Amino acid sequence: SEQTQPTDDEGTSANAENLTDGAAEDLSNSDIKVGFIFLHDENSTYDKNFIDAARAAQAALNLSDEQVLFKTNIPEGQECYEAAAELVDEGCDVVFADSFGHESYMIQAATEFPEVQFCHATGTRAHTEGLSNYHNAFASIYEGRYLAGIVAGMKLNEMIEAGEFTAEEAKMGYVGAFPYAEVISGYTSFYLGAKSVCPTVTMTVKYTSSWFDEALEKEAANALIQEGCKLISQHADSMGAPTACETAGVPNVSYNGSTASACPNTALVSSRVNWEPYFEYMINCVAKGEAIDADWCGSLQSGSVELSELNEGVVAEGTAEAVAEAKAKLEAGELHVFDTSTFTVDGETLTSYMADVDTDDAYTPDTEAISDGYFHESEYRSAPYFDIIIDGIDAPVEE
Amino acid sequence: MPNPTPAKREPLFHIVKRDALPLWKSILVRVVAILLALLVSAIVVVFVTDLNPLDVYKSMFDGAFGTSRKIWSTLQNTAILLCISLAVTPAFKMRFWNIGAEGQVMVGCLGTAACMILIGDKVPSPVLMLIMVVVSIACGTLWGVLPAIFKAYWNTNETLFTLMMNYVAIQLVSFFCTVWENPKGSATIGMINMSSKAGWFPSLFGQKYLLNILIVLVLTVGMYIYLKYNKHGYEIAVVGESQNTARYVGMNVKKIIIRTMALSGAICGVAGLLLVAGTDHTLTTSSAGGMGFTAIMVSWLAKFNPLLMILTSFLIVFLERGAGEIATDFRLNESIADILTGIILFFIIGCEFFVNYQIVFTKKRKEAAADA
Amino acid sequence: MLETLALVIQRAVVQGIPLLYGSTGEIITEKSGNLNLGIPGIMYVGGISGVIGAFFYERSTENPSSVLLVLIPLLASLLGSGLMALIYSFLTITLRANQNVTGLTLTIFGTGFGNFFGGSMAQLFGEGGSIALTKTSLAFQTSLPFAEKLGAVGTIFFSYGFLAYLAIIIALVASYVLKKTRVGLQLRAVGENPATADAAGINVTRYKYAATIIGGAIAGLGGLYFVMDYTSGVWTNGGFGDRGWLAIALVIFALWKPNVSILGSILFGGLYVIYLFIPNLARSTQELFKMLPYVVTIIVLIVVSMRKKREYQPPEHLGLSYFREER
Amino acid sequence: MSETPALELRHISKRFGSVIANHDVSMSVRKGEILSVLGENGSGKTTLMNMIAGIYYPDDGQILINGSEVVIRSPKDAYEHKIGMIHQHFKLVEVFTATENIVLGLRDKGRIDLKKAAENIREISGKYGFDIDPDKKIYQMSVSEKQTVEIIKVLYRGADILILDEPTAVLTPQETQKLFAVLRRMRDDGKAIIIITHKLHEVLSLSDRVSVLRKGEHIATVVTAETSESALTEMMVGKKISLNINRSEPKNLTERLMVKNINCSSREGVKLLDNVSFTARSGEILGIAGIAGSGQRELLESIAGLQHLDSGEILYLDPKTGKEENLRDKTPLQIREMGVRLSFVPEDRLGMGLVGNMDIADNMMLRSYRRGKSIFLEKKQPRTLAEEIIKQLEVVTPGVSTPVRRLSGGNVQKVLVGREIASSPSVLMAAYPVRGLDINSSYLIYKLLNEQKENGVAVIFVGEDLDVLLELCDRIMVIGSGKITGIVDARGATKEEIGLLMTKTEGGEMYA
Ligand SMILES: Nc1ncnc2c1ncn2[C@@H]1O[C@H](COP(=O)(O)OP(=O)(O)OP(=O)(O)O)[C@@H](O)[C@H]1O
Ligand SMILES: Nc1ncnc2c1ncn2[C@@H]1O[C@H](COP(=O)(O)OP(=O)(O)OP(=O)(O)O)[C@@H](O)[C@H]1O
Ligand SMILES: [Mg+2]
Ligand SMILES: [Mg+2]
Repeated sequence: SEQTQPTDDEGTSANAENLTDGAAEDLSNSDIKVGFIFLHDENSTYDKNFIDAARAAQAALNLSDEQVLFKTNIPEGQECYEAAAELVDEGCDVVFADSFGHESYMIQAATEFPEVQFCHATGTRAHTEGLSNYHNAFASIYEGRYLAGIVAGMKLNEMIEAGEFTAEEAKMGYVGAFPYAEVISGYTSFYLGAKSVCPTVTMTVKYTSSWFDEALEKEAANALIQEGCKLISQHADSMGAPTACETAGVPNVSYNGSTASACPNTALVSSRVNWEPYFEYMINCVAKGEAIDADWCGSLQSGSVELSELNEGVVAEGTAEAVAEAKAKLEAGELHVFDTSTFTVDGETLTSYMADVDTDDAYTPDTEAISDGYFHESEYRSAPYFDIIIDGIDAPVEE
Repeated sequence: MPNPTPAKREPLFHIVKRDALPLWKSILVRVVAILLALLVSAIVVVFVTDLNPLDVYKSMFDGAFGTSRKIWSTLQNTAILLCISLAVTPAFKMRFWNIGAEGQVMVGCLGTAACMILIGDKVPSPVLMLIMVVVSIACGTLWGVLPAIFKAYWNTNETLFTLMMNYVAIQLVSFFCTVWENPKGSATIGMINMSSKAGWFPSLFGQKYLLNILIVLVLTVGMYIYLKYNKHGYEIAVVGESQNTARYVGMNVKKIIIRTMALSGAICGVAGLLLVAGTDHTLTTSSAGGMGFTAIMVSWLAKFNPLLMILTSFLIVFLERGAGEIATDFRLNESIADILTGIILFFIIGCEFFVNYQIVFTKKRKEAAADA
Repeated sequence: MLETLALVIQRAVVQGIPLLYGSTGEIITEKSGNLNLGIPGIMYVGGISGVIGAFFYERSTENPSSVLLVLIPLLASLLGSGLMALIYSFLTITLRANQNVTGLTLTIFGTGFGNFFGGSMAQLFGEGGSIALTKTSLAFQTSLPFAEKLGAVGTIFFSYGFLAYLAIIIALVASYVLKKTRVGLQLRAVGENPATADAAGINVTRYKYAATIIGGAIAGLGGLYFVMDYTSGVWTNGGFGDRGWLAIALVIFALWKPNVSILGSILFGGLYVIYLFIPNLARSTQELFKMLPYVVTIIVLIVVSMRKKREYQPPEHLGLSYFREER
Repeated sequence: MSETPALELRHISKRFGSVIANHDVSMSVRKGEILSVLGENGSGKTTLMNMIAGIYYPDDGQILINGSEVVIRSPKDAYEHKIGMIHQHFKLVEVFTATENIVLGLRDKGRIDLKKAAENIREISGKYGFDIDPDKKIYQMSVSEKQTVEIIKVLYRGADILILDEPTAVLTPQETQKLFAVLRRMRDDGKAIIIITHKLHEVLSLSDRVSVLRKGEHIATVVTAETSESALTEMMVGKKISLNINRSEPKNLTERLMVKNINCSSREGVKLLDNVSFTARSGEILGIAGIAGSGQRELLESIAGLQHLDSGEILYLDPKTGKEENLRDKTPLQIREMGVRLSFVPEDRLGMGLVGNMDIADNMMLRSYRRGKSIFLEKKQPRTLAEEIIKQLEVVTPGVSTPVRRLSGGNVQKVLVGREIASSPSVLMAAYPVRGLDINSSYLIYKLLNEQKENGVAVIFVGEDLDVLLELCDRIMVIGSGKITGIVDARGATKEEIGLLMTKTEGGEMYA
């Protein structure tokens, strides 16, 4: 896998720039057909984010409803393969699936229909599978979460100053779905963002073992609040945690979309991946007959990683400026989220970490991810692989 | 209590039980019910979507038969639903309300998946298949027998017992999904043995679902014969009609209850096997997908006749797939399928009244009297 | 420690309230001899009807009055779930259809109805996304103002929205009516032996209809509580989960007594969330803990059946339809 | 007596599917009169009364109360017309107390006051001489207690027109006399009373007039004082019949079944069989007499292996091997496999002996389906047997594949008795085998039982009609409250003697 490194690296940034120019294309005269497979429907914040992006891309490219087919509520099982195959039968040139668990079924379909392109969000296997028509995509959402973390840290500072609690009590809670790299990478970047402005902050994580369970997420948030967490964020898809926070009056940073309308008194900000750039890129490539990147990773610059508008009444003063400053630094490459000088593991600063980039059954670490003083997230493949529990974060570890 | 002579109020009509309706009439009643149901469904769809009902029906038809893949898929879904319906039937004939087919199928899935994951690469394929068959049947049987034992000995309410066993099974699957998760931390298993295909059912004549379909057809015929011509089938019928009579002629009612539920569970186990090894190649908490409940309807609609169940299971699958297609075509929420299925079932359930009872209008009665 | 305990109890109550509504409704229904397996569907419809009512009201006015914010969803919910129970009643009482099959169909229909409108209503009215009824839910969530000042006591007893108290009041009233009043006596007679009730001059059909519809409407409030209070006015498809089935199970647990059901539902609610409060559980172990409510139900079921007391048995005519001229 | 009848029926007809239960029936009852309604089983008596009580709705005809036409759509309407009915099958809620059952459906206003109601009930029972505990649950009551509750229910409501459908079937002669005294008092109060009974002597001693139904039609109404038993019988059956039973002298009496000190009790702990011992011999008919529900059923079921015993032995002497076998705690299947040929005609025909929804051939299979090694059912033999029984016993049915449920009571009974005899038993137990049979069929059954006896079968016959028991049996064993109160020789005994034995331990229960 060593040799894939440079290509991926280049591909990622190069394409991200490509896209901003080519976006406005009008494909209304082409007979291209695109199929989308969504795990849930618009009630899930996660899927709504994808569905909105697909609609936006459809509008931007001037495609008709007949050219863009949606299949919603497709579980992570054989149904995904069936859905993909049916989309192919209906003439789709490219099929996209939005959930991690869809991956093996998408690969199955890609193997069976080599003439059709299959794109999959959050997956990990495109760079090792060796299929020319199967592709992964993601975005450097850790940068977005880092910025959201800054918003959280500023809010904590404000509360400390107001005397609500001491700096030592500044603890955040995090409701995660599953303890795998995408989630760990997400909450670590969020934590590091907060820590960059509020050095004493700590964080407790609870997993729900479900991407979407209203009651579980709510109860997990409640339990965290009970344990003394002053601010909650989450990586799970229902409104459970934000509404628990609204009821309890605890500030909340959310994911996938703003929750300010449902939680006007506690929602701070939300980070999300904007999939529209990728969808436009993907569709344009197919329309032009160009190859799609095996691993595509959107970024702040490409417009793929976004922060929602700050909820003015709730965020601390000066937040907007702090966020803008950090964002500029991230875009310029002056600031790295996983800068090894900003965190320790078991009291030590990391100098080397072999990450598990290539999917295999034994989860063998295979790639050195730390160099130049920071952890190179999402460079060797689009999906995150930062899976280290750093000091200051209290997350259940199991063996 | 003063009792002024009450005004004479003849009821407009009254209801009487009727003798057996001739077959053609009883079929006619049901056909009319289904047509009415389709009409009402059309009104509902038009009401929520402003679509032309004909387009909607065409779309429904396409959903089930549009392409050869869809036809095979429809057949495959029918086969699995039919298999589970067959499973619940002997218990229902015995008036044992087993609404735990869902859980029994789930543990069947679990057993199959366990074999594929744990020994998939350790034993030769035929041995693996054999072990999978045995294990899945054993799991389903266990899940079926447990409530039966308590029913037989203590008359424990089986409806709720089996219902709760569904959730126990689902949590068990959830537990193992976490234990066997791939990739780590995701709590999903993903496709099992994707590269080696160990434990996957082979394609027959290039059709990967054909084996499933054939197995279920054999089961259907077998169940028909079992219930109609086998001594066990006779015992089941007697126990279902009257446990006292069964005891009186020396049937071991406890044994029959347990044995019949073992059979129900075993066939559910087979359904689990077909689902995991024959179609899904994975295990999730929604592997059974509510079919355990739908199967009850299939079985009841067919009056517990396995051959008729081919028809009723097909009807339900057609409705679901058709409505699913409407949802895709018109970007509606899939749940429209449940609404339409519900409406059609209401009509079918309700029309039984007109098969069994007769409404006698008072006026008609008077005229008849005058004629006489 | 005390505060954690208070929170556990509070979460148990909050989880238990929908179950309490469901089981009270089902008890009243079953007392009339109708085994309504459609309760899970009815609870979905109770929830979504309230959502629909609130949705239109919130959008119709800038300054909604808090009375109407409560009243409209409440009435809409009662109407929706009452209509569902009416469908069940018509099929099983008037048309004498099989109760199990009718109930299961009602559940399919009801969950479909809830998820369809919940999933696409915002879209149908051109908004998109999930429905969030903030103002309505605030009105429903208003708890007693002094709750926070009372510490643990306040948390345990006074921290709920009015629907939680209503659930307990309804359960107590239902208990009283069933046990002590003439109507209760006659209703029980209908469920035990409709032919006898009929011969005694009780209008069996009317009692069955009334009990089933009232029971359904009460159960529907469980759905309303869940979406308006528990999930803060946010509808999520399938969010209600299997609570409807647990409510039916609770009926046996409570031995057909709504007042016992109050404790039972809180216990069940606690079992639902207890694992969140046990530190250091592995994820896989958590999944096993989630089995608790179901396993406990099974154990109770077995124990009750082994004790074989006449009074612990379901109404004798439960699940059977009644036709006067049948013999 | 007033001119307008309290209740008048005009041209009433009622069909159930293809069965015509009543056709063009007209009759009336006056205030201060007791009317008996007489007819064979299935002649439509209950159906007719049920139409007055609002249980059934007539297809045709009119009902007049005090001279004006009324429509009775439901029991509630009947209640409003002050019609009270005591049904053939108890209409009581088992888990309720007596008081709760009695106040059920009353339309008093305000809160329900069970204490006061119980007071009233005590008062009424005191006045009429009943003994009842208002707070006792029905399921803990004996049959006669339940009957008492039914009667008090009607008294409590104060009906003007009272209908009693076979109220005496489950009462002892003494209890019957008490009831009749009450009824006479009510008649003198000006109430109109209709009573259905099969016992002609009761008809003659109690009623003022008798209406006779045959096959759903009203045959005649006569003044009781001007008629006789034989005239009534002829009207009922439609022809002159000589009713006698050819009882032969027992031959080759050998002991076949020895029951020793058996005891059993119900789930609630009530003693059902109390130290019962007796011997049944082959070549004789042993009659069992007793008030219904005194333990007859439990006794037969114990022998058949259907009842768990607390203690005691049931010994069977095998006629071939001469060996003794203990049948206690054996299942019916085990008994059969031991080679014991036991036939049993249970009291509850469709609930136990037969499967109502199966056809005659399939019901034949109940006894024989296990035969043969094949896993499949042998369907031909049962069919042939069914056809034979239909022919020999003159079963009225459209065919062998008609569900038994659709047959009339008498024909159902023939199917059951025919099947049990066909298995050539060595012990034949029959509980009320002529219940539901018309007079001709009854005598056919008596003949069949006698034939079995002559073939050396030990026959045990549980009956309710003492005259028949005395004529048919060789010995009569009397059972009361689960105890054997005496065994007498049927040839020398009298009805009074047996009646006395029937109430020996039970006597005071109902009318203290
Ligand atoms: N609910 C019913 N459904 C069908 N058939 C019925 C029903 N009630 C009565 N019958 C039929 O009507 C006829 C008259 O029955 P009914 O009960 O009135 O007789 P009866 O004179 O009261 O007999 P018994 O002396 O046994 O009480 C019988 O053939 C019976 O089978
Ligand atoms: N015995 C009773 N005591 C008190 N309330 C009763 C009693 N019976 C019924 N009710 C209640 O009174 C109401 C009216 O019922 P009821 O059956 O008396 O109607 P009704 O006026 O007689 O009707 P109809 O005109 O159809 O005969 C119902 O709500 C019922 O719950
Ligand atoms: Mg009768
Ligand atoms: Mg009235």
